[in-house]
Amino acid sequence: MSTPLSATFRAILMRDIRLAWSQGGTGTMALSFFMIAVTLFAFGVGPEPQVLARIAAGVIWVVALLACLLSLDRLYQADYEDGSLDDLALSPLGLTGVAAAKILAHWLATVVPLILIAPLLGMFMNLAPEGYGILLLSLLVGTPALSLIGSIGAALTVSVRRGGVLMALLVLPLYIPTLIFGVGAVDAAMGMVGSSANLALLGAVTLVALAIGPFASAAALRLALE
Amino acid sequence: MHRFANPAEFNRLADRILPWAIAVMAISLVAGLYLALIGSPPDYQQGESVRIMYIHVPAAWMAMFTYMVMAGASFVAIVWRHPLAELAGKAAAPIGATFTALALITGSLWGKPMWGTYWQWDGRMTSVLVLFFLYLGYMAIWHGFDDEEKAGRAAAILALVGVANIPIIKFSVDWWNTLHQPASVFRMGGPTIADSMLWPLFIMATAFQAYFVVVFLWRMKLEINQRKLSVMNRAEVYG
Amino acid sequence: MDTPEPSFDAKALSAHGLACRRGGRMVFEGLDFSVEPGALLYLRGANGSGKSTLLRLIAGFVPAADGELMYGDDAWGTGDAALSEAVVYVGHDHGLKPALTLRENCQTYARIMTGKSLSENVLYDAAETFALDRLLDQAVRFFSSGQRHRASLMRFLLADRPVWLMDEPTVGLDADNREKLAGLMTRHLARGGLILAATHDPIGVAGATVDVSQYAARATVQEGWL
Amino acid sequence: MANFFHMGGYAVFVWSAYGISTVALVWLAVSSLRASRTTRKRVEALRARRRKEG
Repeated sequence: MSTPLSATFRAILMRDIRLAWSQGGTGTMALSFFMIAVTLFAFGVGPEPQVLARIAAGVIWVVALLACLLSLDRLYQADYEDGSLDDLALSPLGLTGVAAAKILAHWLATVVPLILIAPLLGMFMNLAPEGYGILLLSLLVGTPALSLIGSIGAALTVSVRRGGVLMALLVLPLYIPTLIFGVGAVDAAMGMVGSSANLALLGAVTLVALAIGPFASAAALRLALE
Repeated sequence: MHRFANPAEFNRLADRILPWAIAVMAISLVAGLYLALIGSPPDYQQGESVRIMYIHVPAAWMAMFTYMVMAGASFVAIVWRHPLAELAGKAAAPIGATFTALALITGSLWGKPMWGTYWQWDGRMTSVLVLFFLYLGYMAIWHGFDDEEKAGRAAAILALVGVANIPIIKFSVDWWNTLHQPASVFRMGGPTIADSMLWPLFIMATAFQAYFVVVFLWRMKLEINQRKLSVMNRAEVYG
Repeated sequence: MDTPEPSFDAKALSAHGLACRRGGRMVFEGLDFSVEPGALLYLRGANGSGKSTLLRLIAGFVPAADGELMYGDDAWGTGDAALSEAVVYVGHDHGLKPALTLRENCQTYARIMTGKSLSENVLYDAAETFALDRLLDQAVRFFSSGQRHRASLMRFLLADRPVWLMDEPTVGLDADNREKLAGLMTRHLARGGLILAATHDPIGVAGATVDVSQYAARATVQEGWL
Repeated sequence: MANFFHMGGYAVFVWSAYGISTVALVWLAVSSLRASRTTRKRVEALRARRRKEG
């Protein structure tokens, strides 16, 4: 009976990816927020290239993190409201597998586009040339943790009225290690110091998030089903 | 473990412990304050301002200790579905948050004469700040649900996720701190703490610990009574 | 209408001293019932007596506070996977994604639940049963609430599972569709399936009845808390 | 006594640290104690009423 499990996982994955980019999906919303918010920093800080270059990696990482947080708010709430969460709970995959599929779908559909567009925003922020490669790499290694940990916050607040603000309060402190090691990797690379230590730590944080994320999300979703 | 499942049983136990805890708190507080303010010598480098350490350090210890108590209670609440364990988390959180806030305030008051600024992104202080946010998140989730039992289990999950992340956050903040912060010559509490300073620190820590037990038990009674009230009201509604 | 489907080798679903806490109160306790394969059980009782809660308990969404549910000889799975082989649950919400068409919604549901896509004629027959065949390629967001409710009833035909859990299935159905639903249920029972339906409306299918409000909890709360 | 309060020039910092801590901890303790008492009274009142009606 193992084939249906992977088929079920794929089905949930494809469904969520399509929904993320369908009308009213979070894909476009996160992307546009990412671009607008980064340009806001330029307006706030001023166009002076040296200053922008100095804060480029930090700003891009923080705004990518916030864009990820924003798009996670509806990760389970949409299914909770229209009742499909009940069907998902009855799928052969079980809630932990469902959570894993939805987290992967969120990362692929919403976060990867942010990573792909990050170099463009690096240009806006006058990021140093040697920073682009490491920026992409650090985002690639670090952002899965944002989806995994954010999923727990989304699952915990799925049945909470106006749960978005509460979710941000729960999740943002847990994003700090990913942010520190992510930006640290870029700064290290640009400072001509090896960034492998930061990347390794970033990967470690993501692995821990991988271990906790689906499991804790499923436990929280079981609460919402009651 | 289920012996305490019954609130009346818990109240009896609490009433037996409270007088002792209050006594220990009073004695150690008086002794601690005397030693902290009068009995111990000023620091050769910081002068009298070192006396703030006798509040700052115990408060920081209690901030971390209380979160561990909450995490322990949350574990019991989830594994054994123990209603009192859930309430223990809710009762402890405000105390922990207060200790964390005091650690931050006294830390910045202590830092000002030494570093010239009220806030220095020092590794330890930054970790305490993040711990404060974790407390805010924990206390906030309790008010997110209409059904207290759901709120209790959600808060328990959050506390466990939080405690799993604390060492990672602590490590990343220290790592971040060493990158951006030249090793500050002045370390919180000086390179080595003289014996004469250890005693007030230890006694004040005992006083804070006793204080925690006393206020925790009071808050547990409060939370149990509140749960009883909402249960009775609901019984009225559903008959 | 179509080739006689294979019969389920379903087992009897029986409850002994079942009790359930929800929303901080004991909804019912000491509940006993037994549904043989090929039998239908109506769940009657005043609103709030726990009809829906009992259905959600059987579906594994709500944990039982006491007592046990047996499926044949072994305990009814309260974990994620066990229920996913046996139960189709259709509650108040329709579980459809407005952005997707009816066809996409049905195919997604089938792939999630069974790991396989639906053949065209099975999908068409299911849609035709509730006069939705013309709307297969319409996005569900244009559907009326009646059409959405009928679309949600199609799920019984999309996942071939022995135990049907129905919560107020006939709400908003006209006479013709009620008859169709009754026919559906009769055919399912003939195949040895089980149905538990929480409804006041005599759908015209013979079945035993249990009045859940007779099992209302005396002390709605544990002793210690009063 | 004067130099005790003077705290070697750090009076503002030392006494505000001790002062704020005292106020916060006392307020938390008093509010917790008072609340546990008022809720206990309300529980007993409600219980008495239920027994009368019960």
